[in-house]
Amino acid sequence: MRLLAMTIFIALGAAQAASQADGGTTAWMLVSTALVLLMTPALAFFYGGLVRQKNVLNTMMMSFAALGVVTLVWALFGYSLAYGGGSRWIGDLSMLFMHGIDLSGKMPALLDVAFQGTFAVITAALISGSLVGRMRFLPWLLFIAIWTVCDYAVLAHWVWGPAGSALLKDLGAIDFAGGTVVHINAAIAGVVAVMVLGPRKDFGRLAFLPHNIPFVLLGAGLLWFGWFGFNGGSAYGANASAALAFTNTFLAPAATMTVWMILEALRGGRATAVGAATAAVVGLVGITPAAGFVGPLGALWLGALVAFPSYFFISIRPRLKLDDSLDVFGAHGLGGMSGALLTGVFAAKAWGGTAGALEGNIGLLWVQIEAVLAAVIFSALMSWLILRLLALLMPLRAADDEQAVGMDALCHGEEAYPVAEGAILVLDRENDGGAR
Amino acid sequence: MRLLAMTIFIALGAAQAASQADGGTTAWMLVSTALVLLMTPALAFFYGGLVRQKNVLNTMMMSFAALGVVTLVWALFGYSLAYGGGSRWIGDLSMLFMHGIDLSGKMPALLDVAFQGTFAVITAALISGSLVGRMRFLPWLLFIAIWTVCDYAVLAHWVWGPAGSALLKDLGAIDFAGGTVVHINAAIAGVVAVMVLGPRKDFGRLAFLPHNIPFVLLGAGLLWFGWFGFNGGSAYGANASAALAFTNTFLAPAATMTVWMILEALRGGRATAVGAATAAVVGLVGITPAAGFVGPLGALWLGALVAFPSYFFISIRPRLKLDDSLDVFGAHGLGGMSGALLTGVFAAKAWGGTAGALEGNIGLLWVQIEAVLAAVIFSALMSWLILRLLALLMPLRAADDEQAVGMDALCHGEEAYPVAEGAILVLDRENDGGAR
Amino acid sequence: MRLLAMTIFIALGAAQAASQADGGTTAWMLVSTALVLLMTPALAFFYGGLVRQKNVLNTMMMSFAALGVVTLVWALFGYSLAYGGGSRWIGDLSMLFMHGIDLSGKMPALLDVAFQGTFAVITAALISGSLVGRMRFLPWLLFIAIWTVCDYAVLAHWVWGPAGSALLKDLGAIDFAGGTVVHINAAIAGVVAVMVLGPRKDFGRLAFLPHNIPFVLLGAGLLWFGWFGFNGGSAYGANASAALAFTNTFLAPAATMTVWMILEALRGGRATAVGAATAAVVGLVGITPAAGFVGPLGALWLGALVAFPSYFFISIRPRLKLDDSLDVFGAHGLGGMSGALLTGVFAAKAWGGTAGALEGNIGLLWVQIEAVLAAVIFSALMSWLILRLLALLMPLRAADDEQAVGMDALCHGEEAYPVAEGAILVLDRENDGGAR
Amino acid sequence: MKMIVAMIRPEKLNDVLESLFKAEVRGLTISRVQGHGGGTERVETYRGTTVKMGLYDKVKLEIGVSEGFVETTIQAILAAARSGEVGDGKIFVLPVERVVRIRTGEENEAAVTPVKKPDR
Amino acid sequence: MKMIVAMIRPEKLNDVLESLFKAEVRGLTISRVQGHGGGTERVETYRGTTVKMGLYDKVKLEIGVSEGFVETTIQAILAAARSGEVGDGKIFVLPVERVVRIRTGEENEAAVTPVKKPDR
Amino acid sequence: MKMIVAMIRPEKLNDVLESLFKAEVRGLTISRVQGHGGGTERVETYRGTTVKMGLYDKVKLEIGVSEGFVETTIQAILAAARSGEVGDGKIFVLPVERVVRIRTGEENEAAVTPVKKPDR
Ligand SMILES: Nc1ncnc2c1ncn2[C@@H]1O[C@H](COP(=O)(O)OP(=O)(O)O)[C@@H](O)[C@H]1O
Ligand SMILES: Nc1ncnc2c1ncn2[C@@H]1O[C@H](COP(=O)(O)OP(=O)(O)O)[C@@H](O)[C@H]1O
Ligand SMILES: Nc1ncnc2c1ncn2[C@@H]1O[C@H](COP(=O)(O)OP(=O)(O)O)[C@@H](O)[C@H]1O
Repeated sequence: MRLLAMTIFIALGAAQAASQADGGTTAWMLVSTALVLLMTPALAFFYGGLVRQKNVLNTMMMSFAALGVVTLVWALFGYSLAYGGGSRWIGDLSMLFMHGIDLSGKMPALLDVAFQGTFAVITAALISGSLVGRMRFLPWLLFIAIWTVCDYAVLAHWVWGPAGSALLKDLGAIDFAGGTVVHINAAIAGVVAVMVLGPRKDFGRLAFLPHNIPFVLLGAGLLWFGWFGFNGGSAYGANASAALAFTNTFLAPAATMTVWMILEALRGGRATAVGAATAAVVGLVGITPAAGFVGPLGALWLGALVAFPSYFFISIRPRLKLDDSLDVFGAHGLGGMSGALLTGVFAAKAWGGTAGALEGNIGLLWVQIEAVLAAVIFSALMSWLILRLLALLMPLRAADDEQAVGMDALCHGEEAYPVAEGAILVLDRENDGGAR
Repeated sequence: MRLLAMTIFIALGAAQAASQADGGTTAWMLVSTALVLLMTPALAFFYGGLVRQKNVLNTMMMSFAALGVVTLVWALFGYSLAYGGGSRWIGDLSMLFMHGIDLSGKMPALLDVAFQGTFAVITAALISGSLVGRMRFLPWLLFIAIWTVCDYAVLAHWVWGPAGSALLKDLGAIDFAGGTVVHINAAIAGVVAVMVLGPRKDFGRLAFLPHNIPFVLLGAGLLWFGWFGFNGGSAYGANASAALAFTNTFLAPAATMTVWMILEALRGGRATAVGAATAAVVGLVGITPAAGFVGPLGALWLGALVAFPSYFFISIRPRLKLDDSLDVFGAHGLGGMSGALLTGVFAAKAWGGTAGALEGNIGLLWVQIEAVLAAVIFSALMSWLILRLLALLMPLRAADDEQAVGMDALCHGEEAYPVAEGAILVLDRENDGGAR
Repeated sequence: MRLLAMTIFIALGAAQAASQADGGTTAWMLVSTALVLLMTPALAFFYGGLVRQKNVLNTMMMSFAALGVVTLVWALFGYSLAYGGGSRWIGDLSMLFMHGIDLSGKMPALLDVAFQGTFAVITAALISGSLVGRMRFLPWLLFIAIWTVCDYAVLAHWVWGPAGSALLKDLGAIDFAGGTVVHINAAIAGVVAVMVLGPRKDFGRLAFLPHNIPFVLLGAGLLWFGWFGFNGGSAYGANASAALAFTNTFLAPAATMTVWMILEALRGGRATAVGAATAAVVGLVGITPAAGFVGPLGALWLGALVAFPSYFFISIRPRLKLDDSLDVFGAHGLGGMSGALLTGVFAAKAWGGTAGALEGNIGLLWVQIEAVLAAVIFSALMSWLILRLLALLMPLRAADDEQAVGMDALCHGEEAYPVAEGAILVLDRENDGGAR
Repeated sequence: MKMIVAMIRPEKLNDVLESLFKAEVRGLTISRVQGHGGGTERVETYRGTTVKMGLYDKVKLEIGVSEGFVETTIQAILAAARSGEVGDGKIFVLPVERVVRIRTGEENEAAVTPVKKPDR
Repeated sequence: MKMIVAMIRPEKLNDVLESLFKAEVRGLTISRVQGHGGGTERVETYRGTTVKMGLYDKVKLEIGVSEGFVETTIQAILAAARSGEVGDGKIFVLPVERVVRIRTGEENEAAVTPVKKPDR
Repeated sequence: MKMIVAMIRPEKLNDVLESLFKAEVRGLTISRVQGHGGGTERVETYRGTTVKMGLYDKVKLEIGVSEGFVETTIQAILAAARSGEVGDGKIFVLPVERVVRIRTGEENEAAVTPVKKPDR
């Protein structure tokens, strides 16, 4: 009822400001928002192809459901906490329930709720890659809802909050499109969650192979496509900065993919499709913080260099105790960190960035390291806290025999590729009463 | 020959008007058109994943072929009938064969043929969901060709025709992006067609399960992406109205999906992937008529509320006699109707709409009800008429033993996932002479 | 090191020119570039669905890896050779390593490197359709890298180079979006490569069937979507020309698809899904050179007519000796040629083109024929040369028993749809030492 | 002990399963197979490639039963799987020398008597 | 009556089918299986996960024949399925006690004689 | 000669394979099947359509062995495939009259003795 009242109130109060919107800016930001939204289904396929057949729907739903749950908490609570003035540590509640956000401005203000909302959604979805095959669905939904408000919104405020009240921005750290907020943040949350939940049953004993590699390539292709909105849209206009960010988003992953294929060929003898898809994502992650701050050759170098840490880590990861199932840390964590640091190296004044280490400003590199550390520490603590609290309320992890049956049947009562033969139609709806 | 003559004539007559185009508007409308076009292949996957393996190609082709056939009749006949002045009941023939349509205007006029054409295509494709697994392909193609001209163009004229000669628009009914014309219209046509054709063989006796749920999620993801063009583009500009419609298209389905998952969890115990995908579509359908007329909180409420009728209807539908195979009525019909009515409730003057019931204008709600009823009655009668006439010319329905073999082999002479082993290459082309 | 030095140099030298960017133009060109990029993963699915299961990853990787390798050589070398002033025959080295390209201009100059880069990538990827199932991966990568520089960049210069120093443009030949440079060029390279490599093992003896036709439809749908950027973006602005090119890209394939389905129905009795997908691509290829030069009815006629040569050639191709495996010649070669010639017929002054044959200017038709011939001859010779040279260095073709195992296992050490059961996890990384 | 192997139409599987359950035959294994009988072929065309598909999808049942159940089982299958059209399939009865239930190590008759605990 | 079970290479299936048709052997059922013989393994790598694939795709034929056809059938398979490389597969001949044609209820010899009406 | 047919849990396949290899049993064929035993069913819902899934994924092993290997093989399977829960599966031993190695035409005992060259 209070919400309903609010609807009416806000509806009446909103100022019509159609005339101020700038066509080019608005057109590009509309497109960018749509592109970033598409990244979440894309990720569902990237991740879904990498898991075993019995877990594919659950894996996809961990992303897909974020479009529902995270969007809601973001629009109602997160946006205000991230972008409201508040303090250096956190925004305020002035825009709770989107209060006071209208359509004024060169880019209509309300659109920013959507644009930034798609970032919040994909960030939550990214975490799932660490946890597939064992985390129950209800605690997952609760986790990402709480995490979006308590972790993501806070870190977003530190990096992108209003100048003067944004912890890391005010420090001088630069992050064009969210390497810290999105990728490092999600990866650390993933690793922490793996520690809390433990590895999948049979991890290290059986081989867990992808069930559909074309889906992985589909996901990677759509992610790349969507990432043009992620990085290009972060220029907040159809301008030179967007063009630079866009072109770098085209060049850097190309370099990463080429280097990755060479590494694979030199070591294993064969360039793999899963490897190429992974490399594209790593390159995209790497260029994210740098996109509008480095020149195109800088982007190529950055892309080539970020391949190394991720490649070697992912190669040895299955031999570690850590069951970060789909290598969120290797791809997004290390990719995000190397990207953030290399942004400090390659950032070029003439291309719109602060001067970086290569232009003699070693200081920027230090600031970038500080920002990365701050994000890592905050994300680790906050994610751990949320999960431990949730664990008090309900079991987070599916039991071993439930994992054996598969998360699709367990959590969703479905199979990905059902075969109707042998299935008996039940017309009187019964309660299935099964475990979930 | 006459057409050829016309080509030359029109070509010569066209005025070059490049200079008038507004960059932002044109850019966004180009993008929107592309996005709406993508919805048809997206729908092919949404529907194709939901059917059994032996019918997947036929299901996809029912959408895909609409891109050919409906586009043609729309450009040649439909556009003029819908957007020509004419009377309140139907447009005129002044733009037959795109006669006189040039590139003048802030948005080049010709582009509107394409933009509106993608709507006509997806509407026809939507109907197929009711009919998969039993309707022959040739009558399907004829049906959608005739229906686009005789039903869709007429209803489009009523709702979007030139002010002063558009039946429902002049009544005061509002429909931002086509809830009535597209969704209610297609759903009613689907239901009527089911009545004419009858249920599939074995309906109510065997379980018909989806064969590929990841395809359903892919389709839903791409539909959502494309819907930003559907709703956002209906603002006909990169302006505040587009930003509002876009943001609402992001928010409403999120609410629907969340509510749907809760309903499923409360009743069956598990939130399903097919359910989440369906919910997203229902939310998108629901917000369609309201997108540019309600505020963001209104959109959330609307999204949450449209979940209910569709959810409960779809839950019981398999127990009805009506074999609306992929729930076009449940998703698009009920979603469209609740959306249209809730538009009458939540429409807010300050956000660009007429005042709705919540702002004290109960009248709008009545007008919306009238518009829905008009659409339902017209669509039912016209769809029934076309199908009965077609049935005089040819059998509409595949025989039971043909259905058992599957529509892919029957109508297209193909299987979706062929296994070449055991297939014997025939180099001398023979006539297969099989039934079709 | 030299490159690194250059990075810094160029970074410092770049002029900031943000203020000149035109919003509408830039927004549309950003979108167009993203759309064309998406065409390469789309092609991977179009092609990947058409091959047998044991070759799907290799087929997809032939496209996907082009996003890495071709992007690099294009940005570093190709762009300068294509768009630098130079002579009529080839550009110069003034923009090597993107030297001197900044963000100035209504459309920021650097963005053109990306926009044109996506064309170079898809062109290389197109060739792979002729070669799937037998070409080794390393020579493929080397081939497309060299070919992009020595063939593609040269032909691009002839057609799109700076006026006054572009061989075919100066001749008066018109090619709106690259029928000659992209489609004819790729198809001829494919045919030549088939001659050099020979047919697949068992060609003409066993039936090679597609393994996943929904993937073919997905690829076709995404290709169509992306093609709006390909053709619409070639107007280099969000203007009337873009709207015309866009609308024609919507209309022509619709006509092609309808004609194709009728041809199939008349001959074989059934309209196939693979046929409809192929038809859409043929129509898109056909309209490519004409998109911004013909009126909408001209586009419909052109679309309808290009169906014929491609349809009949593809129908008989399996009976020829030529194992152009996925009909690159039939679809892109013949489609491109008929499109180029029909551009000479339907081009209309009033719609922005030169007057064509229908407007009395038979001369244009001759020029178009000359341009096609020039492209065919150059592409054939250059492609042949590169392949013969590569063949001196390494075997291009997989041995018969390697083909029997499949290219996925051979070249990538992966299967597309792995089944983990029966797979033994190896924790101590061993060198596999297998052939590749 | 006998092993009854039956190839049937996929669309009849549910009926056959029901019929078997009614006949108290519980343990069985099914697999998706393709069969060729005496009939005509289906023609498919993929671009210019025309192929004859001589194989039809069938389902194979394997049912290990003790002697006394052989006739019951065959009758149950016959009753439910027959459509009367060519392609209905065949039933083969093979001798079995020994049966072992993996869970318990029980042999022969004991091994094919079902228990009432949940299967997973 | 005998059941001839043969595991062969998938790429030889068409040749074997042709060879069997020439030998007038009509009824048969095939299934996709995976086999392990005496040989080496293929190594695959998915990200850091390296696996040995010890199993190769094979096709299994099941052919119920009357006594007189056993030798013909075996020879037809041998002639068409042999490549000479390890992995060609095996043929097993199992006794069958009874055969029933579901469509007609005919038993044994009568049940394996093909008819000429279309199979579906 | 005997044909040992075993239905086991898919997740036990690797263990069983290992166990068989240790027991020097080399040649075998596996296929993915679905089985029904004596237990309860899983319920799934697709939109309003609720279905009972009575069938569980299993793997079928077919192993042709000479008489002397029968016991070893059975024991190897039992040791590795048992979980103790309902659904562990069954082993059937069928008589085989003749075995032919396709590659060489060798028969019976000789046909099931593995060679050391690479399988493909
Ligand atoms: N001799 C046989 N051996 C193995 N399987 C057979 C045999 N004959 C028939 N089948 C199986 O039974 C199915 C139907 O057989 P078919 O001969 O077409 O029908 P009908 O028994 O009605 O004449 C075939 O598709 C095949 O799977
Ligand atoms: N003893 C056996 N039992 C069941 N199947 C077998 C047996 N031996 C071989 N096979 C099947 O035959 C295939 C080829 O056998 P293999 O021993 O590799 O070849 P070869 O007979 O040429 O030595 C195997 O992949 C397997 O499917
Ligand atoms: N009589 C039988 N004939 C064929 N297969 C059987 C038979 N009984 C069991 N199976 C197979 O074994 C599997 C497990 O059997 P089940 O009876 O559930 O377990 P348990 O032997 O532990 O009681 C089944 O899923 C089925 O594949």
